Amino acid sequence: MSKIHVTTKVNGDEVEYLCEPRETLLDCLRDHLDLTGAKEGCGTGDCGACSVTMDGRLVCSCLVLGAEAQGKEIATIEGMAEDGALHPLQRKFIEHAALQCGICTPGILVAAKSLLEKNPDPTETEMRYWLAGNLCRCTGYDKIIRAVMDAAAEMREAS
Amino acid sequence: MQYHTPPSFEEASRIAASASGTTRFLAGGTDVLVQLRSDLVTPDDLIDVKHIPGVKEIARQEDGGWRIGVAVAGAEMTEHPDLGRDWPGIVEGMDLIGSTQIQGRATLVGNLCNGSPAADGVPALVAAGASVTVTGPNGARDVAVADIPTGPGKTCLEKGEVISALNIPARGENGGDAYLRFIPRTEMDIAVVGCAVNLRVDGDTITEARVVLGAVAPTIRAVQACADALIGTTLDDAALEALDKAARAACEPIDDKRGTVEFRTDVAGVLARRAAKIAYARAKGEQS
Amino acid sequence: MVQVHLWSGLRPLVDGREVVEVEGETVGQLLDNLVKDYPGLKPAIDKGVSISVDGQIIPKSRGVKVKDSSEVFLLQRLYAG
Amino acid sequence: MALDGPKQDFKYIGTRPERPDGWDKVTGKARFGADFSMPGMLHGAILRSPHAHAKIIKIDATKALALKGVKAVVTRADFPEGLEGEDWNIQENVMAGEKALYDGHAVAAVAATSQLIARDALKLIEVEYEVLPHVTDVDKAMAEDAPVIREGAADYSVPEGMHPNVVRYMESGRGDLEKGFAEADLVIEESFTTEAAHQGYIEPHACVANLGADGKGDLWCCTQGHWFVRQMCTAVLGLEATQLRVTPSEIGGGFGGKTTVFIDPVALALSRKAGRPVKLVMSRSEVLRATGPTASASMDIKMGMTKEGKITAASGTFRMQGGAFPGAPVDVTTMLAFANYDIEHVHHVGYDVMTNRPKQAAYRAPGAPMGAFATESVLDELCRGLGLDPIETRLKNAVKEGTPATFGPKFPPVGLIETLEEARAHPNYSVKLGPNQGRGVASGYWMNWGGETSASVAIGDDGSVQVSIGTVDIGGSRASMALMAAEAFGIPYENVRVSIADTGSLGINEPTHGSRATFASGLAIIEASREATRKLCQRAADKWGIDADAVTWEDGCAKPSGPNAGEFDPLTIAEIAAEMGSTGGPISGHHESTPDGFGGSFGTHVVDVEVDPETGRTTILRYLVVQDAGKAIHPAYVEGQFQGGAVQGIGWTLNEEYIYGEDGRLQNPIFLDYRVPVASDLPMIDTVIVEVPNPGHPYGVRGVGETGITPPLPAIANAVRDAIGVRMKKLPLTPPRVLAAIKARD
Repeated sequence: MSKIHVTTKVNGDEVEYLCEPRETLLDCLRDHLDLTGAKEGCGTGDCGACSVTMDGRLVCSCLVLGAEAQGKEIATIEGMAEDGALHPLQRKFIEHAALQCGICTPGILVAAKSLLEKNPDPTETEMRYWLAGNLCRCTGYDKIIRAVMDAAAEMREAS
Repeated sequence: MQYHTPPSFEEASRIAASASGTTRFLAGGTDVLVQLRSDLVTPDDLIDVKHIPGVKEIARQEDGGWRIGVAVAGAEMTEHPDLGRDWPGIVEGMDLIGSTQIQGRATLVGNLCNGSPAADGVPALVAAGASVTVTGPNGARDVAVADIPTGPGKTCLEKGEVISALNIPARGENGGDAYLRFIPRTEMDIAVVGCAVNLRVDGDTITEARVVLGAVAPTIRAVQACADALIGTTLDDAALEALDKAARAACEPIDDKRGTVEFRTDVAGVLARRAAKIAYARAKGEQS
Repeated sequence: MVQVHLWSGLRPLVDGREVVEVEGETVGQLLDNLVKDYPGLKPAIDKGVSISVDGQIIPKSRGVKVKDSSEVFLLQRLYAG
Repeated sequence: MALDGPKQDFKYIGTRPERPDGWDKVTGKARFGADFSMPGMLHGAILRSPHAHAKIIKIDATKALALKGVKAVVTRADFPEGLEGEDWNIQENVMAGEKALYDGHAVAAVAATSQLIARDALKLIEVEYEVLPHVTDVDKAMAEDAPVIREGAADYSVPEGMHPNVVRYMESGRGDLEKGFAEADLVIEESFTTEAAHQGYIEPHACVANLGADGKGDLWCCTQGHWFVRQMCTAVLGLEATQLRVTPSEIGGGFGGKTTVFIDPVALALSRKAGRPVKLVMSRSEVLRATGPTASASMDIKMGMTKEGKITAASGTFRMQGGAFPGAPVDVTTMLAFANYDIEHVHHVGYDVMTNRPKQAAYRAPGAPMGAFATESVLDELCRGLGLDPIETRLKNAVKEGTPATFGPKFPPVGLIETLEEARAHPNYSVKLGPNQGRGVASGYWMNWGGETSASVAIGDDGSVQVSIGTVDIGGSRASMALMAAEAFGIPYENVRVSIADTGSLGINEPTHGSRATFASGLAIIEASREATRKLCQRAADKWGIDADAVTWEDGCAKPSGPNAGEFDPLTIAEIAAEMGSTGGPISGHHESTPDGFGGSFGTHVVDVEVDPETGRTTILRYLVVQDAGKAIHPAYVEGQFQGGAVQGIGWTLNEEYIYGEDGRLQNPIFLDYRVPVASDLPMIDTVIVEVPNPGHPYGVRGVGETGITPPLPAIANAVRDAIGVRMKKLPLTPPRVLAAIKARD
């Protein structure tokens, strides 16, 4: 079984890896690039813990082949804080206690960021539906939704 | 597993035709990768069609119809400024599949090729009278979407055949469509029942109608008796009652982990009524 | 003597008694003396029981002090969740 | 064990600072179970039985071992023989012996140079099975003709003549039921069932094992309790306890399900055989098929009430299956079923029954929600039948300090009445409802836990404080621990660091379970801090040349205790710490105990629902949790526990269930069909924290983690009853069931 050589951009850095055709983008991020921020909660696209963006589009990295990343731009949780400063969403998640165990947090942050880029002023309902593919078993979502709303408000004010 | 990225459908078809083992086409991958991951299907050849020119395009045709590339993701359909104005039911059917993340990848054609009677994307396509272009070893042919699935997990596509485009007819005047499905949660489930309604009105009177049910039979089912219940009416209570009855009568569901025969039959009638009301309002321009 | 209340499933093991009396100044001594004085209770106590002393549930601390006037119940062995 | 009366005035306790691990958790840096790797590491995979019950005739791994990259295969033959009791149960569960006992039961495992090769190798292992008849339903498993899962598994308690699948029997109660029911104006008797629900943590079990042929090893894993892991793994593998060091990773949820082991001993066995580290990570379907969901239950409840609303008598029979092993939490179910109320005549009977399902594991308040569902549903029917308000009626019967509990002893101070009063006063309780809407109320209890606990504090040379605890942080507890240490030392929260020690660095600690971490580790930290401040005072006394008794510790400083002690400027913790080396050496404090003063926590929930009369789907409109926290150390995380518990309860009530086919196989082993609540299913979850101090904790803390999942099942069922006029007695309240009930009504 020959491996595939992939050149792609992750969080702005050009990277290369060799992958088996069967390996997912999530496998490649975690095992070949040591980016373990995206998590595998289900492997079937049902939990969202592996959320990343590919060419700006929110996807489950468990449902993308590593080989498909060729020539793409991938953004993961590891690229969300810039220059040592947390993204407003990250800050608000800590402030609002919007995480308990924290395993779903990277995926939810990536998904929430993608929402606010598309819609800076979402309603609570829009937020809940946008995040419906990100399971959280600890919080009951209440504080997550509050944190996203608060971050959105702060970002609107800042812009 | 061999991973292929052919530059054309002809080449994709050739690879598939000459393959000796299991072949799968990869567009959105939201079904193929799940099967791969769970060791249900490990293709010997996986043919990624996303490198073929035009597969990500949504194009209005000269006759007012639409041609949708096979790798267009659900989110791209939802975001399109005009498609949803013509065919809101088709767009909302696709939009109901999976999460935001799934929408970033999943395709209508993939949903169709999966052959599931519960596919959310398909009933509205059938109701719209959509067709697909199939490229195979003997060239291209057009096939009605309704004819593609032949049973749970099965399609009429022959070895070496690949769907190369989706064609949606022109909306025309005074038409409206809608799709509703029932799931236990608000998101993330497979349809227990689905129903698409596409109709046209003249004033208040329905002149054309198609009603298509999902997840209540081995394949997605267009129900003429439901259409007959609507045509010539103003969607009054009697018409809705007749529609409900016809929808129930058309059901041949199974009992499974997602629902019972009784439940699916009852809810098919409920959704038919609800979807018809939405489609009717849309046809009359009262609702977007 | 300390009065120890038994759950009803244990009563057939001690001729139907609801309460038995044993000597003991600690939970451990009570348990040891229960086994000695009422051998019928041995399988239950060997399998594990909890005890309550004046309303406080003691899953396993043998050293907790008991007075003759203490309210003592034997309880099913409890587990955390 | 009351140390001294709970403290009342606090400087740091009750504030909401940022959690110490927040930054790591929001940037993806935090390392969870599957995020570890080691040089030379192999990847493991486990072959699982496709049969619910089958004799294993032969396992042939020849072809698997011949696959390039495969380094080891283990089966039960690689584990020691002769284990007994729960050790044997665990060993049998992690690797099947003579029989596969449920769909998903491990039968062999492979270690290979990659995950893909390991998975490919599994397909090459040939297992010959003789399929046996199976049973997965608790009532069917007790029937005379049920297949026997294991002869001789029953303990002393089971009366003669019962089916061998009944492995424990319990009976408790007091008073005279006949008399009690005779005093009632209304007696209601109903039967209920609940299905097994999974803890549903988002992180699948994962570990990296490194075990040498010399019996020494290391294990990194996601667990609620690494000393439990050590005990279980060493017992199952025949190792000496302290030869295995277990280091917990960050843990991605547990809810009780990570208090035991499933893959860790297998990874260790593979590592020992291959002579290399081995990583094992479960897939989601493995988690659902082969780790512990909670038990399912079948229950008969009878309760009587006077027209004034006084409960006169109650009895319940609880039949629970916990899979192919003894251990369904029926003892807790029976104990807590009626525990909210002062009832003179009460009787409980419980059966622990084996079936061909995975070995149940603890799940948040294990055993309590099922019983509460049944009893609080009947109570609601009594209120309806007599035209009584559900909160007033509960207030009339609620237990308080001194009430004899239905399980025997008198209650210490508890807060049920306070939660009911707060619920009654909350605006949610008076919102006007529309058509097809209904309101439900229910209360619930969890008795909490102490458990073996050991903690240390050490003063840094700049006066900051290092806290080492043995209870893993599953929901933000490091923040609470740091707050308690800050309070005890009188130093800023930011000056306290909390780390979770591995098994080689601290005495034994029970897991983060039983709602014990903040109570027990907190208590140990406060006591350890007090020991350290005594030493700090001693250093100051030595410096000032006065007696240590004449020095007090206040606001992070040693001070003379009064004018008679002499005139000295206070010495700060930093000043004393700076001279530690030359004044007697490092300063630390330590505390270890098995504290018993855990006070139970009561909660009352109020929920409004709307039921679609045409589809039977239930929507949660608003939800209120009121619960007694004793003292909320970090209120935001207390609210989080309330909200999370409520939502897990909502899932269990509405959609979550284990669905077994006729073939005994689990039909829904992925999150697509094992339907946990998603964000769009829910409203905000309103909370009220009640604080009735627990006299058994220096700051009054009660555990809060578990109670919150107990009231939702009946509260929602009661709300649905209110909305549709039909009592639902079978969980979950799936739309097909609710619609069928509505149709039967009409």
